[in-house]
Amino acid sequence: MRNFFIIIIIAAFGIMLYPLFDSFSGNEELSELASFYAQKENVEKVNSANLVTAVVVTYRGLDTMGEVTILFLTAAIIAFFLKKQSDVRSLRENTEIFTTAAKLLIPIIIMLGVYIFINGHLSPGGGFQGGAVIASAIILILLAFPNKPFNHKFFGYMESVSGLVFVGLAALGGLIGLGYLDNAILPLGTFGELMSAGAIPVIYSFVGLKVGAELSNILNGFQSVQSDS
Amino acid sequence: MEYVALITGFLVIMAGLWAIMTQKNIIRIIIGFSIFDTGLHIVMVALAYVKGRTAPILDNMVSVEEALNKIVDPVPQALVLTAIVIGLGVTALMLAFAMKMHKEKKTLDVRNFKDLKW
Amino acid sequence: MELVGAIITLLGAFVLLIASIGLIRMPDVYNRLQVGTKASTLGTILSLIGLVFIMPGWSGKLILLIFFIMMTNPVSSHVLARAAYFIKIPFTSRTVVDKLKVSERALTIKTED
Amino acid sequence: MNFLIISILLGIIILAMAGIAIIQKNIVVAIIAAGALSLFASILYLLLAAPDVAMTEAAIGSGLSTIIFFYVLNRIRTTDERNEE
Repeated sequence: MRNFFIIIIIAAFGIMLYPLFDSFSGNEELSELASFYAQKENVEKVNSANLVTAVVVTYRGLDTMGEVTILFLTAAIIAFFLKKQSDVRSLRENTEIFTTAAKLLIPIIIMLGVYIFINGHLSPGGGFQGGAVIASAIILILLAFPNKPFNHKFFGYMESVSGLVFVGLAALGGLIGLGYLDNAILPLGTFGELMSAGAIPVIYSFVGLKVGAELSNILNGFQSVQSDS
Repeated sequence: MEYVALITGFLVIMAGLWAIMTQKNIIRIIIGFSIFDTGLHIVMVALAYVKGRTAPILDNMVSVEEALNKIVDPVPQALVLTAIVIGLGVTALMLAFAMKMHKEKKTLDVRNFKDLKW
Repeated sequence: MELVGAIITLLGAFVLLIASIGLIRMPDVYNRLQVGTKASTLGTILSLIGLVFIMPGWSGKLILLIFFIMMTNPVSSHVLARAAYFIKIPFTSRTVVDKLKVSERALTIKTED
Repeated sequence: MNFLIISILLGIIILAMAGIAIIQKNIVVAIIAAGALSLFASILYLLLAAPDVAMTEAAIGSGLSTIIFFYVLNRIRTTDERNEE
Protein backbone atom coordinates (compact mmCIF):
# COMPACT_ATOMS: atom_id res chain seq x y z
CA MET A 1 0.00 0.00 0.00
CA ARG A 2 2.77 2.37 0.95
CA ASN A 3 4.70 1.49 -2.17
CA PHE A 4 1.60 2.20 -4.23
CA PHE A 5 1.46 5.76 -2.96
CA ILE A 6 5.15 6.19 -3.63
CA ILE A 7 4.66 4.96 -7.19
CA ILE A 8 1.90 7.52 -7.64
CA ILE A 9 4.13 10.29 -6.27
CA ILE A 10 7.00 9.35 -8.55
CA ALA A 11 4.69 9.07 -11.55
CA ALA A 12 3.41 12.55 -10.76
CA PHE A 13 7.00 13.74 -10.58
CA GLY A 14 7.69 12.18 -13.97
CA ILE A 15 4.63 13.88 -15.46
CA MET A 16 5.93 17.13 -13.98
CA LEU A 17 9.29 16.56 -15.68
CA TYR A 18 7.73 15.69 -19.04
CA PRO A 19 6.92 19.24 -20.23
CA LEU A 20 10.53 20.16 -19.62
CA PHE A 21 11.53 17.42 -22.01
CA ASP A 22 8.76 18.21 -24.44
CA SER A 23 9.56 21.89 -24.77
CA PHE A 24 13.26 21.19 -25.11
CA SER A 25 13.99 21.29 -28.83
CA GLY A 26 17.77 21.13 -28.86
CA ASN A 27 19.74 24.32 -28.63
CA GLU A 28 20.74 25.77 -31.97
CA GLU A 29 22.73 28.70 -30.62
CA LEU A 30 24.09 29.99 -27.36
CA SER A 31 21.91 31.67 -24.79
CA GLU A 32 22.21 35.41 -24.26
CA LEU A 33 24.42 35.15 -21.19
CA ALA A 34 26.77 32.62 -22.75
CA SER A 35 27.14 34.66 -25.92
CA PHE A 36 28.04 37.64 -23.77
CA TYR A 37 30.82 35.57 -22.21
CA ALA A 38 31.99 34.26 -25.59
CA GLN A 39 32.19 37.64 -27.34
CA LYS A 40 35.62 38.58 -28.65
CA GLU A 41 36.09 41.71 -26.54
CA ASN A 42 35.00 39.96 -23.36
CA VAL A 43 37.24 36.97 -24.01
CA GLU A 44 40.16 39.32 -24.56
CA LYS A 45 39.32 41.25 -21.42
CA VAL A 46 39.69 38.09 -19.33
CA ASN A 47 42.26 36.36 -21.60
CA SER A 48 41.59 32.84 -20.35
CA ALA A 49 41.52 30.06 -22.95
CA ASN A 50 39.20 27.86 -20.89
CA LEU A 51 35.87 29.66 -20.67
CA VAL A 52 34.58 27.41 -17.89
CA THR A 53 37.49 28.55 -15.74
CA ALA A 54 36.72 32.17 -16.59
CA VAL A 55 33.09 31.68 -15.53
CA VAL A 56 34.02 29.84 -12.33
CA VAL A 57 36.72 32.24 -11.17
CA THR A 58 35.71 35.71 -12.31
CA TYR A 59 32.16 36.01 -13.65
CA ARG A 60 30.66 33.67 -11.07
CA GLY A 61 33.46 33.93 -8.50
CA LEU A 62 31.06 34.50 -5.63
CA ASP A 63 29.52 31.08 -6.28
CA THR A 64 32.95 29.53 -5.93
CA MET A 65 33.50 31.40 -2.69
CA GLY A 66 30.21 30.13 -1.30
CA GLU A 67 31.03 26.61 -2.44
CA VAL A 68 34.39 26.69 -0.67
CA THR A 69 32.64 27.96 2.46
CA ILE A 70 30.13 25.10 2.35
CA LEU A 71 32.95 22.60 1.96
CA PHE A 72 34.79 24.15 4.89
CA LEU A 73 31.65 23.92 7.04
CA THR A 74 31.07 20.26 6.17
CA ALA A 75 34.71 19.45 6.90
CA ALA A 76 34.47 21.21 10.26
CA ILE A 77 31.23 19.44 11.22
CA ILE A 78 32.64 16.04 10.21
CA ALA A 79 35.80 16.66 12.23
CA PHE A 80 33.62 17.64 15.18
CA PHE A 81 31.52 14.48 14.88
CA LEU A 82 34.32 12.00 14.45
CA LYS A 83 36.77 13.55 16.88
CA LYS A 84 36.37 11.59 20.10
CA GLN A 85 36.78 7.92 19.39
CA SER A 86 38.00 6.19 22.51
CA ASP A 87 38.07 2.73 20.89
CA VAL A 88 41.31 0.85 20.50
CA ARG A 89 42.52 0.96 16.93
CA SER A 90 44.08 -2.23 15.66
CA LEU A 91 45.76 -2.14 12.30
CA ARG A 92 47.49 -4.73 10.20
CA GLU A 93 50.94 -3.96 8.83
CA ASN A 94 51.23 -3.34 5.11
CA THR A 95 53.62 -5.27 2.95
CA GLU A 96 56.93 -3.97 1.66
CA ILE A 97 55.63 -4.01 -1.93
CA PHE A 98 52.73 -1.72 -1.19
CA THR A 99 54.64 0.80 0.91
CA THR A 100 57.50 1.06 -1.60
CA ALA A 101 55.12 1.58 -4.52
CA ALA A 102 53.19 4.15 -2.51
CA LYS A 103 56.40 6.05 -1.70
CA LEU A 104 57.22 6.14 -5.40
CA LEU A 105 53.74 7.11 -6.56
CA ILE A 106 52.66 9.73 -4.02
CA PRO A 107 54.97 12.55 -5.22
CA ILE A 108 54.00 11.87 -8.82
CA ILE A 109 50.28 12.03 -8.03
CA ILE A 110 50.69 15.26 -6.07
CA MET A 111 52.68 16.70 -8.97
CA LEU A 112 49.87 15.72 -11.36
CA GLY A 113 47.36 17.52 -9.14
CA VAL A 114 49.51 20.66 -9.07
CA TYR A 115 49.91 20.50 -12.85
CA ILE A 116 46.15 20.22 -13.28
CA PHE A 117 45.34 23.29 -11.27
CA ILE A 118 48.18 25.43 -12.58
CA ASN A 119 47.09 24.76 -16.16
CA GLY A 120 43.42 25.28 -15.38
CA HIS A 121 43.06 28.34 -17.60
CA LEU A 122 44.53 26.66 -20.69
CA SER A 123 43.28 23.07 -20.71
CA PRO A 124 40.45 21.16 -19.03
CA GLY A 125 41.17 21.15 -15.35
CA GLY A 126 41.37 23.55 -12.49
CA GLY A 127 41.21 23.91 -8.77
CA PHE A 128 38.46 21.43 -8.02
CA GLN A 129 39.90 18.63 -10.14
CA GLY A 130 43.43 19.26 -8.89
CA GLY A 131 42.21 19.33 -5.31
CA ALA A 132 40.45 15.99 -5.80
CA VAL A 133 43.62 14.45 -7.26
CA ILE A 134 45.66 15.73 -4.30
CA ALA A 135 43.07 14.27 -1.94
CA SER A 136 43.45 10.89 -3.65
CA ALA A 137 47.21 11.08 -3.05
CA ILE A 138 46.45 11.77 0.61
CA ILE A 139 44.19 8.69 0.63
CA LEU A 140 47.13 6.63 -0.64
CA ILE A 141 49.25 7.97 2.23
CA LEU A 142 46.52 7.16 4.75
CA LEU A 143 46.13 3.63 3.41
CA ALA A 144 49.83 2.85 3.07
CA PHE A 145 51.06 4.33 6.36
CA PRO A 146 48.09 4.15 8.72
CA ASN A 147 50.22 4.48 11.84
CA LYS A 148 51.85 7.71 10.77
CA PRO A 149 50.24 10.66 12.59
CA PHE A 150 48.29 12.95 10.31
CA ASN A 151 49.63 16.47 10.40
CA HIS A 152 46.50 18.42 11.34
CA LYS A 153 48.39 21.64 11.90
CA PHE A 154 49.90 21.70 8.41
CA PHE A 155 46.58 21.07 6.68
CA GLY A 156 44.82 23.58 8.90
CA TYR A 157 47.39 26.26 8.08
CA MET A 158 47.33 25.42 4.38
CA GLU A 159 43.56 25.65 4.31
CA SER A 160 43.27 28.92 6.20
CA VAL A 161 46.16 30.61 4.39
CA SER A 162 44.79 29.71 0.96
CA GLY A 163 41.31 30.83 1.99
CA LEU A 164 42.70 34.15 3.18
CA VAL A 165 44.71 34.66 -0.01
CA PHE A 166 41.61 33.86 -2.09
CA VAL A 167 39.49 36.44 -0.27
CA GLY A 168 42.38 38.93 -0.25
CA LEU A 169 42.94 38.68 -4.00
CA ALA A 170 39.21 39.06 -4.56
CA ALA A 171 39.10 42.20 -2.41
CA LEU A 172 42.23 43.54 -4.13
CA GLY A 173 40.35 43.28 -7.41
CA GLY A 174 37.67 45.47 -5.84
CA LEU A 175 40.23 48.03 -4.65
CA ILE A 176 42.50 48.52 -7.66
CA GLY A 177 40.63 46.70 -10.43
CA LEU A 178 37.17 47.06 -11.83
CA GLY A 179 35.28 45.11 -9.21
CA TYR A 180 35.28 42.30 -6.69
CA LEU A 181 37.14 39.25 -8.12
CA ASP A 182 38.39 41.18 -11.13
CA ASN A 183 41.35 39.39 -12.64
CA ALA A 184 43.08 42.41 -14.18
CA ILE A 185 45.16 43.13 -11.08
CA LEU A 186 48.03 41.14 -12.59
CA PRO A 187 49.29 41.66 -16.18
CA LEU A 188 47.06 39.85 -18.65
CA GLY A 189 49.89 38.43 -20.79
CA THR A 190 49.49 36.85 -24.21
CA PHE A 191 46.54 34.61 -24.92
CA GLY A 192 47.23 30.90 -24.55
CA GLU A 193 50.43 30.99 -22.50
CA LEU A 194 50.98 29.83 -18.95
CA MET A 195 51.54 33.35 -17.61
CA SER A 196 48.30 34.80 -18.89
CA ALA A 197 44.77 35.56 -17.73
CA GLY A 198 45.89 37.85 -14.93
CA ALA A 199 45.01 36.57 -11.47
CA ILE A 200 43.01 33.53 -12.61
CA PRO A 201 45.79 30.91 -12.25
CA VAL A 202 46.82 32.32 -8.87
CA ILE A 203 43.27 32.34 -7.52
CA TYR A 204 42.51 28.90 -8.93
CA SER A 205 45.72 27.45 -7.47
CA PHE A 206 44.72 28.63 -4.03
CA VAL A 207 41.20 27.27 -4.54
CA GLY A 208 42.82 23.94 -5.46
CA LEU A 209 45.00 23.92 -2.36
CA LYS A 210 42.01 24.78 -0.18
CA VAL A 211 39.78 22.11 -1.71
CA GLY A 212 42.57 19.54 -1.42
CA ALA A 213 43.16 20.36 2.24
CA GLU A 214 39.45 20.22 3.05
CA LEU A 215 38.87 16.91 1.29
CA SER A 216 41.96 15.50 3.02
CA ASN A 217 40.55 16.60 6.36
CA ILE A 218 37.25 14.83 5.63
CA LEU A 219 39.04 11.66 4.53
CA ASN A 220 41.28 11.69 7.58
CA GLY A 221 38.24 12.05 9.79
CA PHE A 222 36.80 8.86 8.32
CA GLN A 223 40.15 7.05 8.31
CA SER A 224 40.80 7.80 11.99
CA VAL A 225 37.87 5.62 13.09
CA GLN A 226 38.91 2.54 11.11
CA SER A 227 40.35 -0.68 12.43
CA ASP A 228 41.08 -4.10 10.95
CA SER A 229 40.08 -7.23 12.85
CA MET B 1 22.30 12.82 -28.38
CA GLU B 2 21.18 15.46 -25.93
CA TYR B 3 17.69 13.93 -25.95
CA VAL B 4 19.13 10.57 -24.92
CA ALA B 5 21.11 12.21 -22.13
CA LEU B 6 18.04 14.14 -20.99
CA ILE B 7 15.85 11.02 -20.83
CA THR B 8 18.62 9.13 -19.03
CA GLY B 9 18.99 11.95 -16.54
CA PHE B 10 15.25 12.09 -15.80
CA LEU B 11 15.02 8.33 -15.35
CA VAL B 12 18.06 8.31 -13.07
CA ILE B 13 16.51 11.13 -11.01
CA MET B 14 13.31 9.10 -10.62
CA ALA B 15 15.29 6.00 -9.68
CA GLY B 16 17.14 7.95 -7.01
CA LEU B 17 13.88 9.36 -5.69
CA TRP B 18 12.42 5.85 -5.53
CA ALA B 19 15.45 4.67 -3.56
CA ILE B 20 15.19 7.58 -1.14
CA MET B 21 11.49 6.95 -0.50
CA THR B 22 11.34 3.18 -0.25
CA GLN B 23 14.58 1.97 1.33
CA LYS B 24 14.81 1.27 5.03
CA ASN B 25 18.57 1.17 5.48
CA ILE B 26 20.18 4.59 5.98
CA ILE B 27 23.24 3.75 3.85
CA ARG B 28 20.92 2.79 1.00
CA ILE B 29 19.05 6.07 1.34
CA ILE B 30 22.37 7.89 1.02
CA ILE B 31 23.24 5.83 -2.07
CA GLY B 32 19.88 6.91 -3.48
CA PHE B 33 20.75 10.50 -2.77
CA SER B 34 24.03 10.22 -4.64
CA ILE B 35 22.27 8.62 -7.63
CA PHE B 36 19.75 11.50 -7.60
CA ASP B 37 22.68 13.93 -7.60
CA THR B 38 24.31 12.30 -10.62
CA GLY B 39 21.01 12.39 -12.51
CA LEU B 40 20.64 16.12 -11.89
CA HIS B 41 24.15 16.72 -13.17
CA ILE B 42 23.42 14.75 -16.35
CA VAL B 43 20.30 16.83 -16.98
CA MET B 44 22.14 20.12 -16.48
CA VAL B 45 25.03 19.18 -18.78
CA ALA B 46 22.57 17.94 -21.42
CA LEU B 47 20.74 21.29 -21.30
CA ALA B 48 24.05 23.07 -21.98
CA TYR B 49 24.79 21.08 -25.13
CA VAL B 50 24.50 22.77 -28.51
CA LYS B 51 24.33 20.62 -31.62
CA GLY B 52 27.64 19.89 -33.31
CA ARG B 53 29.80 22.17 -31.19
CA THR B 54 32.93 21.53 -29.13
CA ALA B 55 34.00 22.17 -25.56
CA PRO B 56 34.33 25.80 -24.39
CA ILE B 57 38.13 25.79 -24.58
CA LEU B 58 39.74 28.12 -27.08
CA ASP B 59 42.94 26.85 -28.71
CA ASN B 60 44.27 26.60 -32.24
CA MET B 61 41.23 24.55 -33.28
CA VAL B 62 38.74 27.18 -32.08
CA SER B 63 39.94 30.75 -32.48
CA VAL B 64 38.65 33.70 -30.50
CA GLU B 65 36.77 35.20 -33.45
CA GLU B 66 34.63 32.16 -34.16
CA ALA B 67 34.07 31.23 -30.53
CA LEU B 68 30.46 32.39 -30.69
CA ASN B 69 29.60 29.79 -33.31
CA LYS B 70 31.75 26.88 -32.17
CA ILE B 71 31.44 26.32 -28.42
CA VAL B 72 28.76 25.00 -26.10
CA ASP B 73 27.30 26.90 -23.16
CA PRO B 74 29.92 27.25 -20.38
CA VAL B 75 27.63 28.49 -17.59
CA PRO B 76 25.78 25.26 -16.63
CA GLN B 77 29.08 23.38 -16.83
CA ALA B 78 30.62 25.77 -14.31
CA LEU B 79 27.61 25.34 -12.02
CA VAL B 80 27.79 21.54 -12.25
CA LEU B 81 31.51 21.71 -11.46
CA THR B 82 30.82 23.27 -8.08
CA ALA B 83 27.72 21.12 -7.52
CA ILE B 84 29.73 17.89 -7.76
CA VAL B 85 32.17 19.00 -5.06
CA ILE B 86 29.32 20.14 -2.81
CA GLY B 87 27.64 16.79 -3.43
CA LEU B 88 30.69 14.99 -2.07
CA GLY B 89 30.72 17.23 0.99
CA VAL B 90 27.03 16.68 1.69
CA THR B 91 27.31 12.92 1.16
CA ALA B 92 30.23 12.75 3.60
CA LEU B 93 28.26 14.78 6.13
CA MET B 94 25.25 12.46 5.83
CA LEU B 95 27.49 9.42 6.26
CA ALA B 96 29.06 10.93 9.37
CA PHE B 97 25.53 11.44 10.76
CA ALA B 98 24.67 7.86 9.89
CA MET B 99 27.74 6.62 11.77
CA LYS B 100 26.81 8.68 14.80
CA MET B 101 23.22 7.38 14.71
CA HIS B 102 24.44 3.82 14.42
CA LYS B 103 26.65 4.36 17.45
CA GLU B 104 23.67 5.60 19.49
CA LYS B 105 21.06 3.01 18.52
CA LYS B 106 23.14 0.07 17.19
CA THR B 107 20.95 -0.14 14.13
CA LEU B 108 20.69 1.36 10.66
CA ASP B 109 16.96 0.91 10.16
CA VAL B 110 15.16 4.24 9.83
CA ARG B 111 12.02 2.83 11.41
CA ASN B 112 13.84 2.66 14.74
CA PHE B 113 14.54 6.37 14.89
CA LYS B 114 11.36 7.77 16.38
CA ASP B 115 12.75 10.36 18.75
CA LEU B 116 11.15 13.30 16.98
CA LYS B 117 7.98 11.48 15.95
CA TRP B 118 4.73 12.49 17.58
CA MET C 1 55.48 1.00 -39.77
CA GLU C 2 51.75 1.37 -39.34
CA LEU C 3 51.24 -2.29 -40.15
CA VAL C 4 53.64 -3.33 -37.37
CA GLY C 5 51.81 -1.07 -34.96
CA ALA C 6 48.43 -2.44 -36.01
CA ILE C 7 49.59 -6.03 -35.58
CA ILE C 8 50.97 -5.34 -32.09
CA THR C 9 47.76 -3.54 -31.08
CA LEU C 10 45.69 -6.45 -32.37
CA LEU C 11 47.84 -8.84 -30.33
CA GLY C 12 47.16 -6.68 -27.26
CA ALA C 13 43.42 -6.79 -27.92
CA PHE C 14 43.62 -10.57 -28.26
CA VAL C 15 45.39 -10.88 -24.89
CA LEU C 16 42.68 -8.68 -23.35
CA LEU C 17 40.05 -10.98 -24.84
CA ILE C 18 41.77 -13.97 -23.23
CA ALA C 19 41.77 -12.08 -19.93
CA SER C 20 38.04 -11.48 -20.12
CA ILE C 21 37.35 -15.13 -20.93
CA GLY C 22 39.52 -16.13 -17.98
CA LEU C 23 37.53 -13.85 -15.68
CA ILE C 24 34.43 -15.89 -16.45
CA ARG C 25 36.10 -19.30 -16.36
CA MET C 26 38.16 -19.13 -13.16
CA PRO C 27 36.69 -20.66 -10.00
CA ASP C 28 37.52 -18.23 -7.18
CA VAL C 29 38.53 -14.65 -6.44
CA TYR C 30 42.27 -15.23 -6.31
CA ASN C 31 42.48 -16.96 -9.66
CA ARG C 32 40.33 -14.26 -11.22
CA LEU C 33 42.56 -11.56 -9.80
CA GLN C 34 45.62 -13.26 -11.20
CA VAL C 35 44.11 -13.60 -14.66
CA GLY C 36 42.76 -10.07 -14.60
CA THR C 37 46.06 -8.55 -13.62
CA LYS C 38 48.59 -10.52 -15.63
CA ALA C 39 46.76 -10.67 -18.91
CA SER C 40 45.28 -7.20 -18.78
CA THR C 41 48.64 -5.62 -17.90
CA LEU C 42 50.28 -7.34 -20.87
CA GLY C 43 47.35 -6.50 -23.15
CA THR C 44 47.33 -2.81 -22.25
CA ILE C 45 51.09 -2.51 -22.58
CA LEU C 46 51.01 -4.22 -25.99
CA SER C 47 48.26 -1.87 -27.20
CA LEU C 48 50.27 1.14 -26.06
CA ILE C 49 53.44 -0.14 -27.75
CA GLY C 50 51.44 -0.55 -30.95
CA LEU C 51 50.33 3.07 -30.62
CA VAL C 52 53.99 4.11 -30.27
CA PHE C 53 54.60 2.67 -33.74
CA ILE C 54 51.50 4.27 -35.25
CA MET C 55 51.94 7.72 -33.69
CA PRO C 56 55.68 8.33 -33.07
CA GLY C 57 54.93 11.88 -31.92
CA TRP C 58 53.18 10.63 -28.78
CA SER C 59 55.90 8.21 -27.72
CA GLY C 60 57.03 10.17 -24.64
CA LYS C 61 53.53 10.27 -23.12
CA LEU C 62 52.88 6.64 -24.04
CA ILE C 63 56.09 5.41 -22.43
CA LEU C 64 55.12 7.34 -19.29
CA LEU C 65 51.71 5.62 -19.40
CA ILE C 66 53.36 2.21 -19.73
CA PHE C 67 55.52 3.00 -16.71
CA PHE C 68 52.43 3.94 -14.69
CA ILE C 69 50.58 0.79 -15.65
CA MET C 70 53.56 -1.37 -14.73
CA MET C 71 53.77 0.46 -11.41
CA THR C 72 50.15 0.46 -10.34
CA ASN C 73 48.41 -2.58 -11.78
CA PRO C 74 50.38 -5.38 -10.03
CA VAL C 75 50.56 -3.50 -6.73
CA SER C 76 46.83 -2.85 -6.64
CA SER C 77 46.03 -6.47 -7.35
CA HIS C 78 48.52 -7.58 -4.68
CA VAL C 79 46.77 -5.40 -2.11
CA LEU C 80 43.34 -6.57 -3.27
CA ALA C 81 44.27 -10.22 -2.95
CA ARG C 82 45.69 -9.63 0.51
CA ALA C 83 42.54 -7.85 1.64
CA ALA C 84 40.41 -10.65 0.20
CA TYR C 85 42.49 -13.18 2.13
CA PHE C 86 42.07 -11.34 5.40
CA ILE C 87 38.31 -11.03 5.18
CA LYS C 88 38.31 -14.82 4.68
CA ILE C 89 36.93 -15.18 1.18
CA PRO C 90 36.96 -18.95 0.63
CA PHE C 91 39.43 -20.72 -1.66
CA THR C 92 38.33 -23.09 -4.34
CA SER C 93 38.39 -26.71 -3.18
CA ARG C 94 41.39 -27.54 -5.35
CA THR C 95 43.77 -25.18 -3.55
CA VAL C 96 46.77 -27.08 -2.20
CA VAL C 97 49.12 -24.61 -0.56
CA ASP C 98 48.48 -21.51 1.54
CA LYS C 99 51.80 -19.82 2.15
CA LEU C 100 50.41 -16.74 3.85
CA LYS C 101 49.09 -18.89 6.69
CA VAL C 102 52.62 -19.98 7.62
CA SER C 103 53.90 -16.45 7.92
CA GLU C 104 53.36 -15.30 11.50
CA ARG C 105 54.27 -11.68 10.93
CA ALA C 106 51.67 -11.09 8.27
CA LEU C 107 48.86 -12.27 10.48
CA THR C 108 49.64 -10.23 13.57
CA ILE C 109 47.50 -7.19 14.15
CA LYS C 110 49.22 -4.24 15.72
CA THR C 111 47.12 -2.64 18.44
CA GLU C 112 47.59 0.93 19.49
CA ASP C 113 45.64 3.04 21.89
CA MET D 1 25.55 9.23 -35.81
CA ASN D 2 28.22 7.16 -34.11
CA PHE D 3 27.95 9.34 -31.05
CA LEU D 4 24.19 8.73 -30.97
CA ILE D 5 24.69 4.95 -30.78
CA ILE D 6 27.37 5.30 -28.12
CA SER D 7 25.19 7.61 -26.06
CA ILE D 8 22.22 5.22 -26.26
CA LEU D 9 24.46 2.38 -25.08
CA LEU D 10 25.80 4.53 -22.26
CA GLY D 11 22.27 5.50 -21.26
CA ILE D 12 21.23 1.86 -21.06
CA ILE D 13 24.31 1.00 -18.99
CA ILE D 14 23.68 3.93 -16.65
CA LEU D 15 20.07 2.90 -16.10
CA ALA D 16 21.13 -0.69 -15.48
CA MET D 17 23.67 0.48 -12.89
CA ALA D 18 20.99 2.58 -11.18
CA GLY D 19 18.72 -0.46 -11.11
CA ILE D 20 21.44 -2.65 -9.62
CA ALA D 21 22.25 -0.01 -7.01
CA ILE D 22 18.62 0.07 -5.90
CA ILE D 23 17.55 -3.57 -6.14
CA GLN D 24 20.72 -5.41 -5.10
CA LYS D 25 20.55 -7.00 -1.65
CA ASN D 26 24.30 -6.90 -0.99
CA ILE D 27 25.19 -3.38 0.01
CA VAL D 28 28.80 -3.57 -1.20
CA VAL D 29 27.60 -4.35 -4.72
CA ALA D 30 25.13 -1.47 -4.50
CA ILE D 31 27.92 0.96 -3.58
CA ILE D 32 30.13 -0.27 -6.42
CA ALA D 33 27.21 0.07 -8.84
CA ALA D 34 26.70 3.67 -7.74
CA GLY D 35 30.40 4.33 -8.37
CA ALA D 36 30.21 2.72 -11.80
CA LEU D 37 27.17 4.88 -12.59
CA SER D 38 29.32 7.94 -11.91
CA LEU D 39 32.10 6.60 -14.13
CA PHE D 40 29.80 5.99 -17.09
CA ALA D 41 28.15 9.35 -16.52
CA SER D 42 31.58 10.95 -16.84
CA ILE D 43 32.00 9.33 -20.28
CA LEU D 44 28.59 10.77 -21.20
CA TYR D 45 29.78 14.21 -20.13
CA LEU D 46 32.79 13.81 -22.39
CA LEU D 47 30.44 13.12 -25.31
CA LEU D 48 28.37 16.17 -24.36
CA ALA D 49 31.49 18.38 -24.75
CA ALA D 50 32.15 18.99 -21.07
CA PRO D 51 35.68 17.72 -20.31
CA ASP D 52 35.99 19.74 -17.10
CA VAL D 53 32.88 18.18 -15.62
CA ALA D 54 33.98 14.73 -16.79
CA MET D 55 37.30 15.07 -14.96
CA THR D 56 35.64 16.19 -11.75
CA GLU D 57 33.02 13.46 -11.85
CA ALA D 58 35.61 10.75 -12.53
CA ALA D 59 37.84 11.88 -9.69
CA ILE D 60 35.19 12.68 -7.09
CA GLY D 61 32.04 10.74 -7.93
CA SER D 62 33.63 7.41 -8.61
CA GLY D 63 36.82 7.74 -6.55
CA LEU D 64 36.50 9.64 -3.33
CA SER D 65 32.80 9.12 -2.55
CA THR D 66 33.05 5.35 -3.05
CA ILE D 67 36.01 5.25 -0.65
CA ILE D 68 34.08 7.24 1.95
CA PHE D 69 31.13 4.82 1.65
CA PHE D 70 33.47 1.88 2.23
CA TYR D 71 35.09 3.54 5.24
CA VAL D 72 31.69 3.99 6.86
CA LEU D 73 30.60 0.46 5.96
CA ASN D 74 33.77 -1.01 7.46
CA ARG D 75 33.32 1.00 10.66
CA ILE D 76 29.70 -0.09 11.05
CA ARG D 77 30.59 -3.72 10.39
CA THR D 78 33.36 -3.79 13.00
CA THR D 79 31.14 -2.19 15.66
CA ASP D 80 28.45 -4.76 14.90
CA GLU D 81 30.93 -7.60 15.30
CA ARG D 82 32.18 -6.21 18.59
CA ASN D 83 28.66 -5.93 19.93
CA GLU D 84 27.94 -9.54 19.10
CA GLU D 85 30.99 -10.82 20.94
